[in-house]
Amino acid sequence: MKKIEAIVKPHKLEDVKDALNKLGVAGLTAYEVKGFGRQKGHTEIYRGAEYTVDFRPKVKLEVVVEDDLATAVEEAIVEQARTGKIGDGKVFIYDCEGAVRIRTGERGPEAL
Amino acid sequence: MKKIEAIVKPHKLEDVKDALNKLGVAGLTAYEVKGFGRQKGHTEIYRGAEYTVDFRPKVKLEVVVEDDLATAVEEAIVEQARTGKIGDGKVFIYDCEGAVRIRTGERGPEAL
Amino acid sequence: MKKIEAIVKPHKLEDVKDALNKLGVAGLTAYEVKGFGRQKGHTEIYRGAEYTVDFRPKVKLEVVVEDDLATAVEEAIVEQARTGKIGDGKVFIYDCEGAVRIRTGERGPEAL
Amino acid sequence: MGQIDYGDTAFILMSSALVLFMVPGLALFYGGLVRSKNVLSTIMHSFFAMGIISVVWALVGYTIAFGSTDWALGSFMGSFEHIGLAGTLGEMEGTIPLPVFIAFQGMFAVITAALISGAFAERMKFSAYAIFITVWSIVVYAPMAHMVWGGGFLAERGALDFAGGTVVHIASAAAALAGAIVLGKRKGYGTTAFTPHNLPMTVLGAGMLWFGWFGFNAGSALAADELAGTAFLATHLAAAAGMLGWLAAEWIKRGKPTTLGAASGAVAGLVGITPAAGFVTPMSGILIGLAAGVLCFLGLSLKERFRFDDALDVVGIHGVGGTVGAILTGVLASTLIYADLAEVLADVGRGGLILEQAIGVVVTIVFSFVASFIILKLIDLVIGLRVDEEAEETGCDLTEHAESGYVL
Amino acid sequence: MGQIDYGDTAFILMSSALVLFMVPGLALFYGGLVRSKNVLSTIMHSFFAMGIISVVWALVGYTIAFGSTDWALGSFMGSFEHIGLAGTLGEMEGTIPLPVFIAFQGMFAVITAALISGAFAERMKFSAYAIFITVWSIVVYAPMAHMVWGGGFLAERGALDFAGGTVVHIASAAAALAGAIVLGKRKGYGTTAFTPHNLPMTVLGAGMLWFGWFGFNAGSALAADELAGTAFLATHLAAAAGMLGWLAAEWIKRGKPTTLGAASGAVAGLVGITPAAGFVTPMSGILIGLAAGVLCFLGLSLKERFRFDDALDVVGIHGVGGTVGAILTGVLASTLIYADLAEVLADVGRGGLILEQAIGVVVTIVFSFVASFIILKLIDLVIGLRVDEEAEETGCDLTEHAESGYVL
Amino acid sequence: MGQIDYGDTAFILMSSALVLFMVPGLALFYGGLVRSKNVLSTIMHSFFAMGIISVVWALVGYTIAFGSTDWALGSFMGSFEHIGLAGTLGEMEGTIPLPVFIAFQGMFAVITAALISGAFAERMKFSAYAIFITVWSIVVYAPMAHMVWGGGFLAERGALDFAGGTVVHIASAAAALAGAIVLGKRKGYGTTAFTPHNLPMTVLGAGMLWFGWFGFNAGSALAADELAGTAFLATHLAAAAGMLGWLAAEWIKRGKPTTLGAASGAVAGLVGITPAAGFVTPMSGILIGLAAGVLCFLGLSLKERFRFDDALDVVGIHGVGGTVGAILTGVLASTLIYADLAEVLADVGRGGLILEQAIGVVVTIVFSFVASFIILKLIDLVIGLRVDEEAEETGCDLTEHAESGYVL
Ligand SMILES: Nc1ncnc2c1ncn2[C@@H]1O[C@H](COP(=O)(O)OP(=O)(O)O)[C@@H](O)[C@H]1O
Ligand SMILES: Nc1ncnc2c1ncn2[C@@H]1O[C@H](COP(=O)(O)OP(=O)(O)O)[C@@H](O)[C@H]1O
Ligand SMILES: Nc1ncnc2c1ncn2[C@@H]1O[C@H](COP(=O)(O)OP(=O)(O)O)[C@@H](O)[C@H]1O
Repeated sequence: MKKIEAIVKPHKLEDVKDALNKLGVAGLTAYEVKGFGRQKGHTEIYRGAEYTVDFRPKVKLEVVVEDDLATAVEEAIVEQARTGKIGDGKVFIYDCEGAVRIRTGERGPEAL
Repeated sequence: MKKIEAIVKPHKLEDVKDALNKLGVAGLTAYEVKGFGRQKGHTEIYRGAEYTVDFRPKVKLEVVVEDDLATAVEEAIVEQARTGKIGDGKVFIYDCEGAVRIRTGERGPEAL
Repeated sequence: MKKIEAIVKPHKLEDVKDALNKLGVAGLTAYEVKGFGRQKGHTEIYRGAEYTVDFRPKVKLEVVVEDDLATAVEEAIVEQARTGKIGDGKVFIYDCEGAVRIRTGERGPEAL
Repeated sequence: MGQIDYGDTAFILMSSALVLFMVPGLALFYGGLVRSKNVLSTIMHSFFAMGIISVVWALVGYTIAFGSTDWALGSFMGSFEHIGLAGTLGEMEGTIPLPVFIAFQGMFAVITAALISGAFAERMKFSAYAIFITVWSIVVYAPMAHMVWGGGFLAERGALDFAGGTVVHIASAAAALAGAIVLGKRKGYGTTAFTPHNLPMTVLGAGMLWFGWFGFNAGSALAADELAGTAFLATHLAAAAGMLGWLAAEWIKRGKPTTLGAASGAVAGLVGITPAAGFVTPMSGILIGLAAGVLCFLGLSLKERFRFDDALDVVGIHGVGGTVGAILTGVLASTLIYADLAEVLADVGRGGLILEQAIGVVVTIVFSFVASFIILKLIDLVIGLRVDEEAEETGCDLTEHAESGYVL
Repeated sequence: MGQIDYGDTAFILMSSALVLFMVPGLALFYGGLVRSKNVLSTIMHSFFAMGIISVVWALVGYTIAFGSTDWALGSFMGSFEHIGLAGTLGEMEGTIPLPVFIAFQGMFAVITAALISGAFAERMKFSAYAIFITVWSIVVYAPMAHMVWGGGFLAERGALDFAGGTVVHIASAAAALAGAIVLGKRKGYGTTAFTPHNLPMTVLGAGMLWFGWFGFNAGSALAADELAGTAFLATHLAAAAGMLGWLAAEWIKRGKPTTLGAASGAVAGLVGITPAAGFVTPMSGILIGLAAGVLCFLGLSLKERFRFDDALDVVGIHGVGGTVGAILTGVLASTLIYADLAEVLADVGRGGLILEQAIGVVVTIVFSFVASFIILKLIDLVIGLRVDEEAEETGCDLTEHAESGYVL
Repeated sequence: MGQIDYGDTAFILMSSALVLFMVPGLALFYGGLVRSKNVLSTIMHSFFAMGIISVVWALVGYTIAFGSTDWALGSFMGSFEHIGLAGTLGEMEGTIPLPVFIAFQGMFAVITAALISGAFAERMKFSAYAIFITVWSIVVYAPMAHMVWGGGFLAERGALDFAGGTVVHIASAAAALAGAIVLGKRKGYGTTAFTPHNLPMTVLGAGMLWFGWFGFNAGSALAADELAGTAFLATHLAAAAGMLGWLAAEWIKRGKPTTLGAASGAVAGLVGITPAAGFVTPMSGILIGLAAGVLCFLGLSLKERFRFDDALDVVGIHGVGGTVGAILTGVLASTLIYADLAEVLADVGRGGLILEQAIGVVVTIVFSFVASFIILKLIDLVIGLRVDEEAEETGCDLTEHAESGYVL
């Protein structure tokens, strides 16, 4: 199995989820993260003092899929999350050695 | 070393942590995530309009252990986190190539 | 490529980020987590009742880099995040099989 | 010149403080309803009104609203004799010192301007907002107050508006409607979920509004007398019944009674009772509240039907509620509370009174809507009303104010 | 019929507003203490009481509490002459218009019902809650108010309860105890940590309560006179001393003074002074506050000893504090403040007075507990009191109201 | 002995409640500005003052401030005749019962102590804080109040301070400066970002302060008369203008108007008008507010220039604002509002009056700074002022109070 992690702009999460769902991905996990990258940060002002904040709000999503679905998933994410502006994010692919569904104890691709 | 990631129901975190601790796991890391899966979401109503929320609150925990502990950890998680109802979550296993304890610089299994 | 994950004390994030940036790392992702480990937790008191909280606030950061940068990154993190006190955290290294920049579709090391 | 009564003065001073306190209440009521990236810009809309409108009121608003009717435009606005509060020291308004009346009325000017902002949430430039409410308060609010309360033509015709059903609620709702139309919809409207980010904040705001509204309505008696007492009780019962009406409608139509529904319904009831508080019996407050609660709930669908993005439902609550209240004031006004009513009824009959109320509503809507529309278009031409797309995505807190609401 | 005094009327109008403001204060005080998934349902308990109890008060509560004693059940409840507020317009209560008194007393009915809800938090069905407080307010609260304040039998016997130590605090605590027992413990009680999710919210709530309590206690003088003044000062000092007492006890027993302890202690002191405020000197307020602060802190352990899940400590704070206050009212009541006391002391002596106070406490506990128990059991039979297990796990905000407290 | 006026009494009772309400307002104003790990300890600073200072005021503070001047130290402190409030029942202060005056003044003692804490945030031991404000209130505040309001030597000299520009704001700011210096900088000061964790909380706090300040300033008329009315209006306009002044300065210097700027500017305006409210016309309130808003904004840089860590800008806002207000009171005091001024001007002229104001400022700064410095050093010697490094990193909520602010 492959684990695909994607860091995307927060307002793209819904679209990505819907696209993956259509591909037959039955589950995924998402959470809010702070991203540092080429997209520059911003300045905040409190009581006359300026503070530079380098991190941008992003959403990270993780999905484990069977090997043969990996490319389709990757492409779907790229397609949905792209705005063409800097800071659109990344997709990373990792190997996943095992999976278990807690409820049933099913293992491997069955567990997804 | 193996990295074991588990996505569980939030109120199961304490039990899982205690069980792993008894197994001799000295440390772990947890955080709140939003899970999308077979367990259906819910509807929220604001000013008469209905919104469907597909994500459920879950907790993800990560623990890196020596290879021979991996199965026991996996089993303990499954045992503690199971309620038998849909949405109990998953356990995923990955390979971990290296570990360092920041405080001491110890490397590999020593670092855990 | 390698993915380096580090769990560090929250107030060290800025220093680590700056150090990695100097090393030529162009991006990274961070988020707040709760850590359980050797560093003991604390007690909270509400209406006369005592509660033990085992988890400590930590920050986790993730950075994917080309293989040859991995060691430098690891060292920089250890150097910046170390206070010498218990609870300084860990660095873990994983293999990363693929990367895509969503904005451009660039793949592999180009995407970082 | 009247003799000062210390009890009345104490009451109006405290009522003024209560009305002022409604403004941070409104800030939170609105602030909790937007997404967290816009919480400060939304709060700022109300809070800033406390600054600019108060000063504008002292400089010109008061004299336009309550200056002498005795000049060419006297039916529409007061003369400029009291510009910069000139000639107001040492004067009385009934049994209270004039400066107390000025303060009390100034708070109404502030909250009315702030109410509009619910339609502007999450996309308006702060600079444009600042200019808009300043101009609006001078050009729309102060003349409206004059027409209804300051001896202008609606007062002459006999429209009843105890504490501001038309002047405050309908006028602000009409401006909000113009704003929603001119600004256009928020990015993602219809596809993205615009759900409240902090409902406890909204409920706190509603509690502050309910509390402050006692100053608003009972204080409008300008004395601590029985009229203040019945207005107080009618106000309270209308708020309570508004909550129940909304919750019942919601429970039936959606299957759940919501916390936001309770808060919104209470505000709807308070809006509904505002024009009526000093003309109806306390028990009529229950009827008006119920009607406002149910009808405002139903009124929410207006924005879907007519497809304008009134982000925080100013039209649905203040427009519908104000109209319901104005009409029901005509229907339920009672000689038990308002002795002079006998004469009016003898004169034009109940039907005539209701008609007069309807005329008041229509005049207010038309005047405020048209004027607001023009002002907004002019500002749009000159400096632009709306933040750019990227700013809208990032959130107005950062782009307009360089601040973040929360770092929890 | 009395002559209106505008100063007194101003004061009671404002006091009524302050007491109303305690309810959102209580909503936040309680709301901050639960887990975030139950914040709205907990807030809703208090907020909804503002709606339903206010209307019920106008319809029947007032006449049961303050209707004439001159009929068969006059010792226990007033006659139904004022149903729907009939015959109350144009009347006076002392120097203030009767509608003002009705409003003021109505706020007490609201907050008393809301106080109970602390024992229901995190597991009660909203529909069951709505029915319970409605019935309770009619069947328990209004008669209690009649017995103590409306000329009923406790008033006749001479029990002293200035602003509601028995009627408000003990009555609600006894109902809360019944609720905790009938509902049963929250899922996970004893194993899971039920820690507050937002203590700043709780402290804000406590601040609002303290503020509003001035209306509650000083307003109970029904005049802006010296009695109101000493009651005000005694109330303030008792709140302050309650905080110090609790913090001291906590510092000694647990090693740390907590913010929640400061807030809880202040509330304990306020509860303690409630029955006493108009009978004791301001300095006695310090003693009562200290006693209430320390004893309520110790009283928290009651729920552990007797193993009931009084989620937000209604029994520990309002039950213990109310009882301490009622007894100490007997001990510390002073002729310096309450001239008529001389006669009472001549009659029955200090011991007799204290006994009378104790009788008032016991009657209240027994009556409210038994009645509440029965009402709850009946509701449980018919529609069920408690949400199901899964709902409890998900949180009542979503399952009962289809809302989320925060999306930060 | 005066005759009681119920209107005046109602007004001062309510004003006292409003001033008390400023304290939780301040707790939130400050609490929102720190990092979330210190939110409770910061809130506790203010909230705890409500407990300890209220009791201390009744025990000794009041008599030191308002006891007879007729003894050896009468120019500096009152005699001890009213220790424990002895001999205060049944007495009058003008037209209001003395206990009402005592309550009103006690609230000033509380908020003044709490104001200081802004300089202590995020690093002070709670035990040291508790001792400090207790001692400070007795040794600095009560004598200051005596000197200015209780017939002491500054009163004698003719310094004008209507509601506490020197006694409250300058005295607390001087103590804050001493605190910032003695405590030293927060760990990471200058390198880490100390950004506010919850600005909506801060804005709510500012709203509560604005609301309560009406009691503070208008209440200082001790009557519900025209003076109270003009003071009320001047206060409101100064707050409004303070906001505008700060926002304008900020918009020019930083390119953005901030929400925190609006809140801070309003507070600056309120501070500025405090000494002046009963001596100047309402329109002068606009001038004073504008000046205070702009100058306090500029005054923020003081702490950078002189490198002390006044965490929440007590010096920049209360010190600068209080000084601006005190001086402008001399400049703008008007016989239209304060008839007796004619005599003063005849006597010493406008220049002499301004000089007297300046003397008041200097005396207050020197006295409060030196005394605070000594008290702090003594406490530091005996038990230590500051939490240890690790505690500072973890946050004072956990280490000092064993609590967490939020579990959202
Ligand atoms: N090497 C990396 N490792 C982990 N996360 C990264 C890395 N580079 C970028 N990111 C994440 O991707 C986000 C977007 O990257 P950025 O460089 O701003 O824009 P783009 O993806 O358009 O080149 C960052 O905010 C960060 O969260
Ligand atoms: N393929 C997947 N990749 C990553 N996370 C997943 C995946 N499938 C499920 N999850 C996570 O597991 C949680 C539970 O899955 P769900 O399908 O609802 O129930 P069950 O585990 O009982 O089959 C989801 O909420 C999601 O967080
Ligand atoms: N085996 C592990 N797997 C995942 N995270 C771990 C593991 N061990 C420790 N951690 C993380 O590292 C943090 C620091 O570990 P701890 O044992 O407290 O101190 P130290 O790193 O100094 O030995 C923990 O809070 C936890 O977040």
